Amino acid sequence: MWKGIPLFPDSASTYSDAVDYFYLALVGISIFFTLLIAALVVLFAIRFRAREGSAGATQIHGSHVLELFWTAVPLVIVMALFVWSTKIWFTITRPPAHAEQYYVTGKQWMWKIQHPTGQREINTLHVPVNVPIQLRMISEDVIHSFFIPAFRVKRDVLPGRYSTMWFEATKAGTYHLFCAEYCGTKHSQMIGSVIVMEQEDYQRWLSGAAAGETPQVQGEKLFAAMRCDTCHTGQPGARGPKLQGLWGQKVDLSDGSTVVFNEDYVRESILIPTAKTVAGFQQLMPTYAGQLGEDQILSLIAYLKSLSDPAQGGAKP
Amino acid sequence: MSSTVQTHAPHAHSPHEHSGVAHAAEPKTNYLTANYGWKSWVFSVDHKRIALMYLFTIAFMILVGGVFALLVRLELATPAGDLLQSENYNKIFTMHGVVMVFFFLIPGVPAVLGNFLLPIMIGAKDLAFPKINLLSYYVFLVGILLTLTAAAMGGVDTGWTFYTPYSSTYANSQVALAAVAVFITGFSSILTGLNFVVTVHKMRAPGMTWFRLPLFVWANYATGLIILLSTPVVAITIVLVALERLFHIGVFDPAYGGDPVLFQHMFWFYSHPAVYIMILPAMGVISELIAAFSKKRVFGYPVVAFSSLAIAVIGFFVWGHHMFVSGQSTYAGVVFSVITMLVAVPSAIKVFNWVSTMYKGDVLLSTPMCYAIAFLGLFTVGGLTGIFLGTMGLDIHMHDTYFVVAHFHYVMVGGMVTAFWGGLHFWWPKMFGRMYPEAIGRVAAALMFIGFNMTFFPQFILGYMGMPRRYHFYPEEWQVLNLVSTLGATLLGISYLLPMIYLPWSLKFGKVAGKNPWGAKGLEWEADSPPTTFNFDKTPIVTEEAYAYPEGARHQPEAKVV
Amino acid sequence: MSSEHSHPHITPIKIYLAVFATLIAGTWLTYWVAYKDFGWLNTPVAMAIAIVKAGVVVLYFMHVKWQSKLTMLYAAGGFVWLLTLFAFTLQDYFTRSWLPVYE
Amino acid sequence: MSSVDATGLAHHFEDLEQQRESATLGMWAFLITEIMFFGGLFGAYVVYRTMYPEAWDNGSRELDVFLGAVNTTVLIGSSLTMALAVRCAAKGNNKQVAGFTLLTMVLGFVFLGVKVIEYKAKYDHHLIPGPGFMYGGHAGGHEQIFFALYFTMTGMHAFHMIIGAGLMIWVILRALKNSYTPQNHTHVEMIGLYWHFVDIVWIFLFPLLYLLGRHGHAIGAATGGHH
Repeated sequence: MWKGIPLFPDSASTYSDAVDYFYLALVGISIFFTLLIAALVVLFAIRFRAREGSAGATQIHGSHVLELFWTAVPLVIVMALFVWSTKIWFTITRPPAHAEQYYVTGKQWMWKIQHPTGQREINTLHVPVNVPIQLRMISEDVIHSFFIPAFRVKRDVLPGRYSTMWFEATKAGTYHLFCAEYCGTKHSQMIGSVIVMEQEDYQRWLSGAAAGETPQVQGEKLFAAMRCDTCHTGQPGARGPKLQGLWGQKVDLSDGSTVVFNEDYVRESILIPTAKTVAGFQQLMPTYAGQLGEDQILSLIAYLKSLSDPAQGGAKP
Repeated sequence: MSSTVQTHAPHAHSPHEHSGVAHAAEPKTNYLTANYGWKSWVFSVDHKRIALMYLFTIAFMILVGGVFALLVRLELATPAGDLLQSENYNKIFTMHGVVMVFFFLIPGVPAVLGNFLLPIMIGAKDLAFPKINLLSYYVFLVGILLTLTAAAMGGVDTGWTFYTPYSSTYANSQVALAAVAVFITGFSSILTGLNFVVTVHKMRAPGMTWFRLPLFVWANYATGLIILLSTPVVAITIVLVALERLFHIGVFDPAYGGDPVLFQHMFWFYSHPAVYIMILPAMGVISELIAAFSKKRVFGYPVVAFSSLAIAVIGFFVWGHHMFVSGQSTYAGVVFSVITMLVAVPSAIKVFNWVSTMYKGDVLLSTPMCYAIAFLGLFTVGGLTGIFLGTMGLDIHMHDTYFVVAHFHYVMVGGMVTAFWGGLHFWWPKMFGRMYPEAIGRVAAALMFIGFNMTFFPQFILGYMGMPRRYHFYPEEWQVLNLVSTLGATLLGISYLLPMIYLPWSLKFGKVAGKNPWGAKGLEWEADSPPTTFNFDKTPIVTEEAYAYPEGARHQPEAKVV
Repeated sequence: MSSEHSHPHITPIKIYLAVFATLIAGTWLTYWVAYKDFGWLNTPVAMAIAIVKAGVVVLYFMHVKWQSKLTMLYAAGGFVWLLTLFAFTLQDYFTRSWLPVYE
Repeated sequence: MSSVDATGLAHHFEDLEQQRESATLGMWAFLITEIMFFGGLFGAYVVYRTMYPEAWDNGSRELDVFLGAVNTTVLIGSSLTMALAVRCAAKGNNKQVAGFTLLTMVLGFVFLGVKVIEYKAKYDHHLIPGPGFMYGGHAGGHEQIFFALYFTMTGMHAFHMIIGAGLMIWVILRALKNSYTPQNHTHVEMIGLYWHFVDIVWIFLFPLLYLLGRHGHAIGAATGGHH
């Protein structure tokens, strides 16, 4: 009868088995304690049931030893579980170096995805197997959540702030992609598929899909089109700070504090330039709020990043 | 307690006074017959009458919330959205959550059973502030009317959590009105909590020391503290959402730098402790039931009492476990996770102590005890699955799936609602002076247990497979489990309707109950059934600890009949 | 249950005037120091003055100095609990750049 | 029901002392909820101030610090008159209760009047959050959050004052009927506690909103960043 009725999800990422082992261990512990409680309750309810000729209740006020015992045992168990699961958390949330960078924009009610090689997709994500992939995600409106059950991973996609997640698929196949944070009317239709392909299939798919420009190239063009380069010339004495070699560095601000030059700082500076001014510069930059969409800002970020990546011809930090 | 031990249930028409001297049968007025007319009810400041007004209001809201639940389950019987449109489905699950959380789970045990029993259990004539008690009822009523108005004017579709910026900027429904309704209902809750806390501090009868208090009183006291400290925070949060919607005076809109995660912090600062507002009084009920039907003092009484306070205090510092994947810092996640693990311990302690109370008792499986035993099973599962969700590594996968839905229904419905029914049956003869029909009571309890597990157990499996909550459509391969759940929900609905029929029936046709039909310990069983307006003829003087059952205490033969 | 005070406390008028003078002095002191540059200390100084002012109001105007221990506990409890709300919320905001999920 | 005897003892209390202590404890329990209510706003304030310190400094320099200080003085004065009203009630001096309470009310309305002047100035400077908000010639900066909090915090505070003033009318009426005795004047005490609490909120609001961010600027400079 149960044939064909799934009871357990696919396990298809490098860390999904670790999550499953932990889950099954917890299931085991839960079954043990539930059966223990149930058995004792049933036993006592029968053995000590009120009936003719029973001896009546024996008044026992308590037992310090027992109280200590059933305080200590759960405490030890939950602390062990805490340590175990927190280790899994760090595995899942710390991307390996040089993971491939994909960009995801969520909006009511679709996922827009851009590959590092420039291909764009909606509600479908093609990825190669055995390659670590990092998603940088932002929402254009409300909070969404990017959830791939088969990989045991999800992360909220926030408006106004970048979030990120990573995975490495281990098995080719097609898997569910859900929005897990309630986002309005068609929340349950903000779904799609993650298609994991063998390397060669993925390359074939890439060449078949309309490649378009890579995010860096798009960003570079935008940089020129929005006239960013008139101030950020990269030359000494320019009106705007030099952006080459800046990625991931600490930047001194005019009020004496510092900020890390990262995605969130770049996005804030484009949209609300008055928020933080780099030390030694005047606040002259106009806001680009309303002129640039989240996709375009992501492209600019990709471009600015490449300016600090020697491998892509950028300056060394 | 102040009286000699009663070794047999007194006959209904010859109530034994404290001295044990029988008086001649004379019709004595009680709080129900003290005066008549609708004015004597709607302006009543008697805690017992207010409790009954709460009971009928809440019963109505259970039906409203139940209809919404039924619609949700019916829709989910098939993977396609064939019964409702998505926007209506979203409004229905929102209304189900809002109605059940704010108008049943939170006020259910405290405002009905607590209001009725707390003053009697400590030997007081009333709560410390009877007029405020009445005010809290009317504030509650206004909250209900506004919520129903919001529903009638098009409904709300934000989910009961009102997450920004969806609620503050994007939702196209009656969010502001619903927010005002929730805000007002919060005040009702605050007034009740305040009343309980002051009453327990200041109104205890002579001799009623803290360690002679019934555990139900301890639990309600702890609940009162949580209400005082947490509810105002959600009130101001809701005000901020409403201001943002109505006047654009907002602090959560990301368009100018607002942080939606801050809303989540402020919301869960209340709403996680609110879970304990719902479950702690229920745990208090269970302590009373198990003691009474095992004829024993609750095993480890001080430990159980303090575990209520421990849950209340620790429960404040775990709210971030709702936000592991929401963009909160990893450091904060680790802190919240470890404290979440800690709060599991006092809950476990309580369960072990309850089970031990049955050991060598005189266990009578009457209807309330059946509910209590069902509670032990369901709450154990609910509590254990809470550990799954409190661990960070696993919660990444489980967050916002049906696993969460199943977990909190096991705790809330399997826990709080089960205890509510158990307590209502247990104290029904005290409240109305009539016994409910025992046989059908047990059938309803058993049906509830089966229906409940059938409804919610499949949802654990669905959740681990990744079915997100609040989904109108879902992949076809999950239909069978959803169908089982819907069938179970039907059984569960029937099991809840049964007492709603036979309990009112018993008001007229039930066997007349004496002062103490269960032969139970506790001041409430020394008051008349139903009690007089001021509960006791003279203020009782307490000389014993709670649950002072004698060695060899046994249930009376007539209690065992049926 | 009964506390040590069976009669309402009547505070000497001198105390009230002294409290009033303290509060006025505190107000203009905090106004004055706000324009001095103490670096990061400006906020702590302003808060310290405000806490002293609030404390004086609670103790004397609100009579907590003469109330039962229970009332003192409740009065203090509210403020302490508020600090826990701040602490546990801010631990998120202050640590978002720690253990970054970025590389 | 809820019968009250000649000394003011309600039916469900044993004696006046129990009644008084219950009222005091209940009022403090209520004030705890008020602390947490405003606390949520203060929490939001702290979070955003750490996120956007510059916007916060800019915002605070838009407020009229002189009016703020004057208002603080007025409110402290009203706290004194309220304390004196309670003191007179404890002595059973009903006339003075009415007088001091009236004075408290008047000072309260002075405060609210000054607040209206301040709000009007913000309106003229386009500092009301919403579509028309402009700071330094720009729309949509983080200063908007500062002003949203400014209006919510001071608005909630003013709302509490209005409620307090309403309650005072009732106290005055009862005092004129000679209702208060040394044994039974709980109403005045409770409203006193409430009013002092409102005062405490302002004691924190004043430096947090008006003062922080002024260091390094000339004393009394009313506007900093506004162009």
